[in-house]
Amino acid sequence: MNVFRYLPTDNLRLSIGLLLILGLVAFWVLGGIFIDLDDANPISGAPSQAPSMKYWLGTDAQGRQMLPLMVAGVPITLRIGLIAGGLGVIAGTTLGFTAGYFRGWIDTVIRSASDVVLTIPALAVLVVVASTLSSGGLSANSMALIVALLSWMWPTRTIRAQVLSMRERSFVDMARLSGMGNYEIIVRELLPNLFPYLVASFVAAVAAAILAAIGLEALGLGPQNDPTLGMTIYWSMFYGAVLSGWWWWYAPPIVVLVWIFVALYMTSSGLDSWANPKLRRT
Amino acid sequence: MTTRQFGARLLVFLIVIWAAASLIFILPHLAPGRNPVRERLIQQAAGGGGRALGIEATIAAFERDFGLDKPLWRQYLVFMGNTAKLDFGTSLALYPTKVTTLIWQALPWTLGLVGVSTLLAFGLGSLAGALLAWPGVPRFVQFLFPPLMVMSAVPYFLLGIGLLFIFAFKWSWFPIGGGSPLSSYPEWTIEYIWQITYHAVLPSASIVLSGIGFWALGMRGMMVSIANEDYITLAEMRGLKPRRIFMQYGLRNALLPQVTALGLALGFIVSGIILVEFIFRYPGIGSLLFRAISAFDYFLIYGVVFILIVGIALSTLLLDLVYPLLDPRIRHGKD
Amino acid sequence: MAEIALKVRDLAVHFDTRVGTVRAVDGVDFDLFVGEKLGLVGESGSGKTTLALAIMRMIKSPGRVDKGSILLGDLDLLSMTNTEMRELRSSEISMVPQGAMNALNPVRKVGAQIIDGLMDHGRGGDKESMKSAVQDLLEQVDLDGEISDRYPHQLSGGMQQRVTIAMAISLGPKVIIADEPTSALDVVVQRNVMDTFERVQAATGTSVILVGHDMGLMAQFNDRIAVMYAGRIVEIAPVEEIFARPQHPYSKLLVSSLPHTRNKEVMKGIPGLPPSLVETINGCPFNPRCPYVMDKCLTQKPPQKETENNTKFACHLPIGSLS
Amino acid sequence: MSLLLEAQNISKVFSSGGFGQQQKTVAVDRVTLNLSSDTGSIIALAGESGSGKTTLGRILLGLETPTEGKLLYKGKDLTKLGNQERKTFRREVQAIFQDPFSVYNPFYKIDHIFNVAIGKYNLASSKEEARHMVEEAIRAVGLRPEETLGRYPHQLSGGQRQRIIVARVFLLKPKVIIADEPVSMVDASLRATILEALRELHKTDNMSILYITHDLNTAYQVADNIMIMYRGNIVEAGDVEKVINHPEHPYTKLLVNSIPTPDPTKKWTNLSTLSTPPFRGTAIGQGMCKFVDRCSVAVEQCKTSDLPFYLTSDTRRTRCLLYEESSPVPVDAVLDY
Repeated sequence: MNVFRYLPTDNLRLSIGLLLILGLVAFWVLGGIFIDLDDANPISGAPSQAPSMKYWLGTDAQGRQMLPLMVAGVPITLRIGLIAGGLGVIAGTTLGFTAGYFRGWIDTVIRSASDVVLTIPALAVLVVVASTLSSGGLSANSMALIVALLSWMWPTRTIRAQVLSMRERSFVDMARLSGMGNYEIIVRELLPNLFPYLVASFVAAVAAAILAAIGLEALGLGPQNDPTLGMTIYWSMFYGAVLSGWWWWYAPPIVVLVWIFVALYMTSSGLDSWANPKLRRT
Repeated sequence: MTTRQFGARLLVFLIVIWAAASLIFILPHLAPGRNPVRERLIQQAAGGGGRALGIEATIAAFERDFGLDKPLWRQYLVFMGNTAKLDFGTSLALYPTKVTTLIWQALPWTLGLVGVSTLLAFGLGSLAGALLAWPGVPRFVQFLFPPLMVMSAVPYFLLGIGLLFIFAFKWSWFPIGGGSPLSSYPEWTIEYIWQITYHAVLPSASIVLSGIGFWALGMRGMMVSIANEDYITLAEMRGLKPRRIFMQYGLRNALLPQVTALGLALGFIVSGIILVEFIFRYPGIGSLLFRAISAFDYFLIYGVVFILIVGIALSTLLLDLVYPLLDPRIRHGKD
Repeated sequence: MAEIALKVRDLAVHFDTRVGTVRAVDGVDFDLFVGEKLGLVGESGSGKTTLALAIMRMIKSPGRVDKGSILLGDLDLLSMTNTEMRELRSSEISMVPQGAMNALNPVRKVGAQIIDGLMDHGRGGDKESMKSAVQDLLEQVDLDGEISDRYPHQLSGGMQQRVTIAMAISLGPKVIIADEPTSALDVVVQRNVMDTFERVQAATGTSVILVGHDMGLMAQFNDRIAVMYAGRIVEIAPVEEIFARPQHPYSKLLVSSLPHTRNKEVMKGIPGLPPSLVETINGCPFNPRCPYVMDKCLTQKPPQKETENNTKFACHLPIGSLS
Repeated sequence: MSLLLEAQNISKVFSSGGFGQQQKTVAVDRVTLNLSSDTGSIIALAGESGSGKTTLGRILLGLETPTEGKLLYKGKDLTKLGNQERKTFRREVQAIFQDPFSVYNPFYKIDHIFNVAIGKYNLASSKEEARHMVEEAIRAVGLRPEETLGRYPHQLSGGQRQRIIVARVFLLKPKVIIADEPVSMVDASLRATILEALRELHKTDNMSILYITHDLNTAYQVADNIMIMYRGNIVEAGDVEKVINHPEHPYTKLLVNSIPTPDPTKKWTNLSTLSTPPFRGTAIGQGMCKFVDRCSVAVEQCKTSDLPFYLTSDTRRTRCLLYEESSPVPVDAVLDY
């Protein structure tokens, strides 16, 4: 495939991003092998212990050991992000292509809808949805679906802009003159060029979805029994970990989350700049 | 900006408000076979240890008072009427205080925090971004770029917790939360105002630090592309002073897309601020929303969310009205 | 011998790229006399725009001026400090840009942009004198004084280009370099703008270098024409000589390949590909495409020759062998 | 004479601007012309930028739908063609575009433009035959297959790329080619070679060519007939030598006089000698001569009459009141080429 002959070495940001993601996956896989995930359940260790040889990352007020909790929490948070981000990008790609390629009133509708919804504070709306649909907590999957509701706007905007600029290029007319129909033009002519942008939008959407998810969890609307990173932070705040000085309760989830966000940000902006020179160097 | 354009823009603003109100009205009825208000009343009654016997009657009375027994569309009209008067009913948890009074108490705190920190982040970030991109600027400025990039990826409230731990808990330079000393009584004295700012430092710092990164990156990208524009090359060729080219030719043009980006980012910023207020227990609308959620106080939740959406829609409207003043190409059409 | 306004000696500008050093300008010598209109002609990749930018000291990395000297009167532009050079731009030597449509700052009034130029060269003054200076300048380029309160997007392409001409003459420079000023304009508007440019040049007596590829325009505007190929001036001659008796094969092919409306005939292009500026060329760079190529052309650098009606050209062919 | 492509009273109006202000620009205004297959001629469509020549070209190609009027292909309305008929239309009416950089999809090698066409129109029964056809087409435009095929667009020069587009047309052997400014972005030296290649296609394969350009010099050299377009209307049409050497319409005169002739002995007439147009600054709309605000010989009547064509000689038509005494031809009279 022609697109893969570009080695990411000349793009520093992309390399750093990919390395960080690799680190995350390694943490998830190795953790799964070497750490007993049962220790993530309550009273599997003495409560509120500072990090020590026995409890590498210490334990929380209910006796959950932090390291296993992290190893159990990372996959769930990532899964929510991937599902919500994925759905968001799929919706964004279809809407972006329809608006950008077919223009006319459908473009005006999609464009103004995405701009208007974009300015609405997503968290506020998600709060209403989450709090109404379940007075208890949501399951991880339903959380992903709710977050997906408001993660299509940004991909729609960026992909529409790319399709609009690409569509004006004469090779689209040339394809039409060679007998291609609209859908074939989208798939064979436009899609391969926009592939790096689609991946970049996907990575950005995953980051945005995770941010929205931990936002809801931090407000207590997350899955009550799944040990996601956001919920760990919520419980630590709920039990006043800051005041009591149990920093090891909220420090690990924050560090892992920052790791995730920086990794995804570097990858998506690296992909963007890698996609640009290729297009410009026509 | 002709009156027709203004009218069209105002129409969009009203549509957004109407959509937000309808969304808030429809959502509770979406959940099949569940009436959140009824559940809340049962929960509250049972919580008090009282008998749940007579509860059905009280619920029926409650529903009659609030017209919840009428057909849906009539309820909708009543709801819309109240929302227009900004009357969201009474808070369930802090009965009988009105939702609106709670909101008016919390709103000034949030406006202060949002206003100051967003403008600060936008201003400093845009300037830093511009300096990063301009060829004439000394090299050391470039070292600013990597940290800014990393910070822009970190959400406000995670940064907030970090700051809280280091500056409040460990070194206790700043109070560990709250908007003003518990004992204080709000009055216009230097002492009280100083207290408010002293409490607001950490919350706004967490917003500004992450915000600066976001705005700097946006501005840097803009300035890099503007540096190659024909009008900048001609300005250099005409021997204009570097300072003038940077300010009146470069920065002045890069500001336009930056203001548009501000409009689009408002929703994102407010979402962040809700969480920051929760972490710092800052007495703004965010904490109010958090308390409303944990107490399942639906009317308060709907009121706060509606005010947030209206606030954002209002500020985007203002930004759209300000934008033509910045860009003559929109102010004066092609005549 | 008329007094010389600009003397360029052995100027070379190189670009370091991944594929090697591109010799965009490869040893150029010419003189520009006071009040003269010199045409600089060449196809894309001939280095004519790079030469113009080098004279204005506007070469940016990865480009660098490798060697040579540029004398404006007795000032050697290459040895000027950046601030000295900045002050010279517009006051002693100025440039009319190519792309008229966004050469002006879109968010600033036309009059204000002209005043910026005056102020930054110490020609500022009170509001009234500034305003009248702008009005007078605009009238000189056949524009209504009221334009100064308008924004660039409210002006047509032709009007915007006239504003850049007004800017170029605003401080009375000795030399104006115009880099294809009308290539983005329609032929009718181009005619009007060039007519104004010609009258302004005659009125101010400024020497002008007109860079371009439209031989018709070159014939109508210039006193002398320099033909550039692969970063070198292959021929420089009075405009009648270039069209009547071109000495260098490239000039001859360039003139003969011009479509014209005198009679219909089979049009002849110049065979072969444009020169690669990376490989070192010993001998004449035009040899792969030259119909008169000899062995000497492949190995030896062509010598400079001069005819009696002062055509200078660099070719191994004897003088007059093409006519 | 079987009419291949007929444009009947074609108009195209673009509206721009959001809710607030609707600006309507008439790009093409009631144009009627036919391109027939047997005589096969090269027609130039000349005009300044904004005259609507490119829009008219795109309408004839079926890439843009007209706001009014119909486009007939072999006598049948384009919109009512069956699938098979539409495919033959698509194949028989081809184009050469202006920008050699944007006409190739950067993702594929340049062979892509040949392979897609061969595949879609199944011009070859086997891979070898297809390869042979492509190589033959590349040689026909003076390029060597081994130097061009198998490469990415950014590895070839602008001139090479434009010639490969002509090679594609050679391969498809269409009936009509609409060349929209095919040489305006190519160096002068290569311009002649590409235009000669176009003329070769016309001679050997009898293709009708519509040569859209703003450069009257190349139009004079390449075309047999010419149509001058101004603000959506065709203002003059006829044999190219007569129209350019003895222009009749005031706009054509202005256009021809503005061309800088590459002959230093024939200097431009000094502009100040020309009189300023009497109706300068008049707002231009429908139902009037659109050149009235720039025409130095305009009269009051020009502002009110919706001018017909006047047949000034057997092949010449001009749309100007000066030629009122010639026999009028209705505005949408057919221009037969």
